[in-house]
Amino acid sequence: MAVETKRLLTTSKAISEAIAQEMERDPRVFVMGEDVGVYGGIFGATEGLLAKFGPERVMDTPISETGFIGAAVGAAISGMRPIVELMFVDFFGVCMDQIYNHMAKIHYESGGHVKVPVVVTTAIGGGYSDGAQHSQTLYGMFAHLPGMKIVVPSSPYDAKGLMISAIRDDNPVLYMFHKGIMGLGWMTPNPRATAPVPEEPYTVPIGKADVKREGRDLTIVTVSLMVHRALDAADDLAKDGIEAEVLDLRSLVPLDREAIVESVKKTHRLLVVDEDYRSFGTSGEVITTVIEGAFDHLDAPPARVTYPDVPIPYSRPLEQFCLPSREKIAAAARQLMG
Amino acid sequence: MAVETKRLLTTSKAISEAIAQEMERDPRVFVMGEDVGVYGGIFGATEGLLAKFGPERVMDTPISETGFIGAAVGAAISGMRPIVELMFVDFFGVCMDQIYNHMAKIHYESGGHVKVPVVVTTAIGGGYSDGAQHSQTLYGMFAHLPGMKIVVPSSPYDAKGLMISAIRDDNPVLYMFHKGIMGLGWMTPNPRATAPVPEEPYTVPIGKADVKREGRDLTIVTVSLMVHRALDAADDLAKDGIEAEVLDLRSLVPLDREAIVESVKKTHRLLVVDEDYRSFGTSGEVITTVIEGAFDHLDAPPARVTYPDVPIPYSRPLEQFCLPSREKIAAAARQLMG
Amino acid sequence: MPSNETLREMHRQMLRIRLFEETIQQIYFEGKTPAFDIAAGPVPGEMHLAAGQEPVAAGVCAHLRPTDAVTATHRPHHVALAHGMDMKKLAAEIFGKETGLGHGKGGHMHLFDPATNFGCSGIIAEGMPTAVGHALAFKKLGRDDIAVSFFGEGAANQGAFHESLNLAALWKLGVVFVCEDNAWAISVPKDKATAIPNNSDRAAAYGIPGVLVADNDPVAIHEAAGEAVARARRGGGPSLIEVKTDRLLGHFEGDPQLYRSKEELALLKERDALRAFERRLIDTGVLTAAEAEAAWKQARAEVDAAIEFARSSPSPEPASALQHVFA
Amino acid sequence: MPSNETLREMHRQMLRIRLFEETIQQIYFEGKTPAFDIAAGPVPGEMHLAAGQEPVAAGVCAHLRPTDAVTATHRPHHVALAHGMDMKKLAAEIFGKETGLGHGKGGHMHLFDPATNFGCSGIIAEGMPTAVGHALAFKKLGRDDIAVSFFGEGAANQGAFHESLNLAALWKLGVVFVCEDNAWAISVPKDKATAIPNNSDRAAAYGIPGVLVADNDPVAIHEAAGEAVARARRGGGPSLIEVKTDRLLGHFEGDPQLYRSKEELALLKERDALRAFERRLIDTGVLTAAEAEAAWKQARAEVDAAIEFARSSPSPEPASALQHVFA
Ligand SMILES: Cc1ncc(C[n+]2csc(CCOP(=O)(O)OP(=O)(O)O)c2C)c(N)n1
Ligand SMILES: Cc1ncc(C[n+]2csc(CCOP(=O)(O)OP(=O)(O)O)c2C)c(N)n1
Ligand SMILES: [Mg+2]
Ligand SMILES: [Mg+2]
Repeated sequence: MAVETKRLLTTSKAISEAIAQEMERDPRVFVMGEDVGVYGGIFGATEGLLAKFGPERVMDTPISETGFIGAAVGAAISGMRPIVELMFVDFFGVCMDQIYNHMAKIHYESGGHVKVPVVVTTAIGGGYSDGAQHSQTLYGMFAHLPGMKIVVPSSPYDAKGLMISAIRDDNPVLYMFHKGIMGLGWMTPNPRATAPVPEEPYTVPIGKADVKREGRDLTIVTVSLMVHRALDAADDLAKDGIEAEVLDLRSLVPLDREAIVESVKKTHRLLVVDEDYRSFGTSGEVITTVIEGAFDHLDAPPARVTYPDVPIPYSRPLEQFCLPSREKIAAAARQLMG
Repeated sequence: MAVETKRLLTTSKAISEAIAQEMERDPRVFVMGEDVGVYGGIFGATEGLLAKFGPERVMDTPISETGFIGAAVGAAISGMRPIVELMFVDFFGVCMDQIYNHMAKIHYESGGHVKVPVVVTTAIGGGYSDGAQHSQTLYGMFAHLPGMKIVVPSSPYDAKGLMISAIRDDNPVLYMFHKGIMGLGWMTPNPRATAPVPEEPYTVPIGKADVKREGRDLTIVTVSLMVHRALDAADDLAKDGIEAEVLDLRSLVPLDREAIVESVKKTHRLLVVDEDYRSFGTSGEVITTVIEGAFDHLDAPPARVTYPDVPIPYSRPLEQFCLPSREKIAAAARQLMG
Repeated sequence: MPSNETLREMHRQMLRIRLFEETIQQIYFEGKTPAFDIAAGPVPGEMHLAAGQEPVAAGVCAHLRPTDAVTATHRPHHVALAHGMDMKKLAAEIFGKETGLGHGKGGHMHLFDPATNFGCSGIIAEGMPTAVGHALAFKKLGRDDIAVSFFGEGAANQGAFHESLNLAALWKLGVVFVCEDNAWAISVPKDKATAIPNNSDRAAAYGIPGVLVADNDPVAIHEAAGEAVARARRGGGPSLIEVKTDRLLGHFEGDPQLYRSKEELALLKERDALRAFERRLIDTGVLTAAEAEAAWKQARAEVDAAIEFARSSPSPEPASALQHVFA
Repeated sequence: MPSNETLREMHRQMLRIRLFEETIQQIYFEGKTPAFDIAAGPVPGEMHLAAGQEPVAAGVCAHLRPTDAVTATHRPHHVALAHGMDMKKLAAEIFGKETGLGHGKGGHMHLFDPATNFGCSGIIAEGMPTAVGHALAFKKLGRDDIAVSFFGEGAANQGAFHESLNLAALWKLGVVFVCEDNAWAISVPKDKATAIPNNSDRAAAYGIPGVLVADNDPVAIHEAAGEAVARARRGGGPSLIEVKTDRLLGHFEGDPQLYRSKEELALLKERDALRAFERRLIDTGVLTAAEAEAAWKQARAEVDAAIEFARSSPSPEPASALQHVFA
């Protein structure tokens, strides 16, 4: 048997490879967005695609998000399978009507007769001082609005498999990649952003959470870059004999409530880690899921470490004060253990 | 002592009276929006204002929500106190960037140096077959996004007092009135939409919940039209000897967590009733608030009756199937009582 | 000048639209009298009728095939019918029935019909980008189908108008943008909303043809649309057509229209384009009085059958509200 | 033709902007070498510099008072400084310090200065409606102050552009819209984004004057702006000015600019408007070489003092992140 060389890819390369493979497989797939062509996407998600597929299938757009995301909706209805990039999720407000009143609702309004297979890719997350309009995650807000699947990968492997699933899905999918997981040369280095990724196409199911670390003492539920922080914290906790299970939701819609409940039934304790704003969002929903499904199994009230309810400040000490960190997660876990 | 005649007003008249009184008091206050002039606002919130104050202070606008809500932001920065109407909250997607990246964040980004005293009024809610793009409540989504106060009155009295507070507040306030509480002649009659309202100006504090019915057995936390449904259900429950406390949050931001926790500490049971989409929203946040503040006081896991995670269907039987109702609330309360 | 056959076909379309909507209007008030309750009756919710605007639908859609895409607005029936939507499925959707286009999930502002590639939106101007997308797909798929986007003059001040026209022009897409200028956006008159008198002049901002049809005349509309459709089909890019048309009724049913003068309303009634067109066809010998009468009868029968279908169809199962969120 | 004094003042503004930004550029890379890490160093985050676009800021702002409102974009320094923003507070904000305009909460894309009624936005075109609102307030308050909205040519395809121009024209507000056409929106060239060559032609869609300044020349800009500002001040309504200007650097610092040819970059450097303007002032005797040198020295001193102030200022207390959400 030959020794298998594991091919390492950054998340951004895993994503662009997934798109390239699907574009090869299916001529209906095309890419649109600002700077997705020569530039390869500001966060590299479309790198190399223009060279491979040409400007008809990799289209740079004007700064007209309502126009081109709406165009993706129309093109999807007429038989194409567009992938369309909203450069930063923070810009949603200029085009939310297309995303949410059109892309997400037409299938339902049509009684199931019209399909809208659009993938919207968008960059989320802060931590590098980009200020209040370029640093948010906002996945909790989108997850509140029915009609779109919401995918939030944390690793190169999941990123590729979820992208292929998203493209093949007949529903609108919002694919949210954190800048900090992309493995970009110009962001703070993140060893977890480069990892083995199979070359052949494969899928990771949308709506299935993944245990990224098994543990018996408490369950840490989180997504995206916070999975990395939680894993770091789990390492620290392990030194004190606390074994944290880290559950990576990977998708928020559909939400894998069963996986959350099962894990907490095992560990009896829940900590939610959420880079999104604290209130009226993901952390509350995960906690409520456990209250609804495992109330009698809880040894302590569930807790959350989240971004607070404030806009994102620019200055580094301010932003770092707000962000969940390895230390804050470990401290909250210790407190939860009593 | 003279017998006091209690003056009855509909909620819509209470709102327009509040605006008129503030416009008289403060020349910086003005109103902008689609059909706020001759028409008096599609839901009557600005009725009579044009006749009283003229077209310079009650301005009909083009259909350009980004333009005129953004103009309200600019006008507020330069010293005015605009009230601006987004006709239906469902239209937020065409102007959310102004609401959320600008109106809600500028004060913070400026380090507190710039004030943005804008009141955005908007109609919420369904139940009359207006379909997926004209029937939503969405308050949970807005409450997730820091920087705006969110007001959701349920009664004529609160509506007037909260409107005056909103106008005098130096912060952006999103004032969300449910069509079903306005007392409009063309909506399904609602006896609770007409009630005594003092003529003189008064304020109701933003951020203070209100016990609309006292009870000892369980706490029903809700807002807006669902307060009416909860009160109806509480009447039914009382016949079975179950005394429900109905807590009307009135504002979602700031959220009166203390009032929620205090009530549940007394009743030991929580039911949240929410016309907004079920997941990632208000119901989860209220439940989490109780988990964080009164976990050891709970005699049963908190429960929620909400709109499900589906777009709003047009057909009456479909929509009614989705909406929380008196019956569903009473049934959930009974189940919660064990 | 359109052929006599086309003229008769436009006449037929206009009157079946008119009859359909007049009937819906009557039914709309069933269960809503004496006290008007928008939630009551067989047809609840808002109801936007297009009486007076039939010439636009008939004149433009005469050039279209079922595989051409059409996007419309909150006021969609005239366009939907002229583009060939099944009247029964339309009526059933308006009644919220299981047999409706969307099994009752959409309603009158959210009609989606794969058979005619028709869609509409209750959000002003936001149907326009979808039309751009249809045309983009056609180009990519090598089809010579086109997309037509109908919208009101009120919509022309919304950002989506600007973005859509720029994109379509930039990418030379086969889109015909049709502005139905009925002078009102609910209670706001055009001159209180639009900085210039004619939206067709805005075409220059995108380097595309802009055509003003100053009369609510099906023939003039047909002609302008013919050129625009042909240009779009042969890959010549988008056009903008503006028609000065009439909204004979309130913005929605129940609208007291306090903002409109009696004179205006009387004048509108008098110049009803459908009646005028019929008179003209008879006067010019395109249509005999008997043929006209027969056309009305035929339309009456079609409308009655559609309404009967809608009324007698079952309501959807309440729990089916939870279906069709995802495919 | 501007007075000699004005010419010298424009020169002075241009060079203090240039020096300020060159200095920020150097500092930006502190802590980011050898491995570029956007989060590292005294100035983290994105950094958009305006080298080449100083003529626009200097030419337009020469006509303004501190009580006039100015809204700018993600590339705001040149406009902020030309409109009179305190350089120390600006620098301190860019350093994220407590003494910055927003106590470090805003950063380089979110500068708000009540002293000069200045604001900017990182969201393309979304600063434009704010400018309309400032002008609306001035009209209501009976002030003859005006609002100036700066934006890139990329922004002119965004819906907010259209809505803002229509509103300002409709309400005859005192707004001057200034389009800085630097030919690029990040990596997307203008002709791949805009259906027509000149945005100034879009003024016709709103019935307002549209002026094209075809050269990146402070004098021509000053002249065009003078008329527009005067019209706005006297209640004559808005104007649209388009300037063909140059982006000498990358979109942001760290941009490899692979989308631009070497020839283009070389050409740009050669025709640097600041050097050209200085030469012209010296050649025409408006400025002596010695005066020019003194101006540079003075600017250098100002910039050094501002940077020193920023560097030596304290960072905000971490927990102050929770303040200023609400007034
Ligand atoms: C974005 C948005 N804003 C406001 C509305 C409310 N509204 C519905 S119809 C209408 C007037 C539309 O006028 P116009 O475009 O001229 O079409 P018409 O009704 O005359 O056919 C308005 C303001 C809406 N549906 N969407
Ligand atoms: C709504 C929105 N879309 C996209 C972006 C990302 N973005 C930032 S700057 C820029 C290019 C802007 O080009 P232009 O308006 O010409 O200004 P310039 O950078 O040339 O000064 C883009 C696309 C954004 N900030 N906001
Ligand atoms: Mg109209
Ligand atoms: Mg540019």
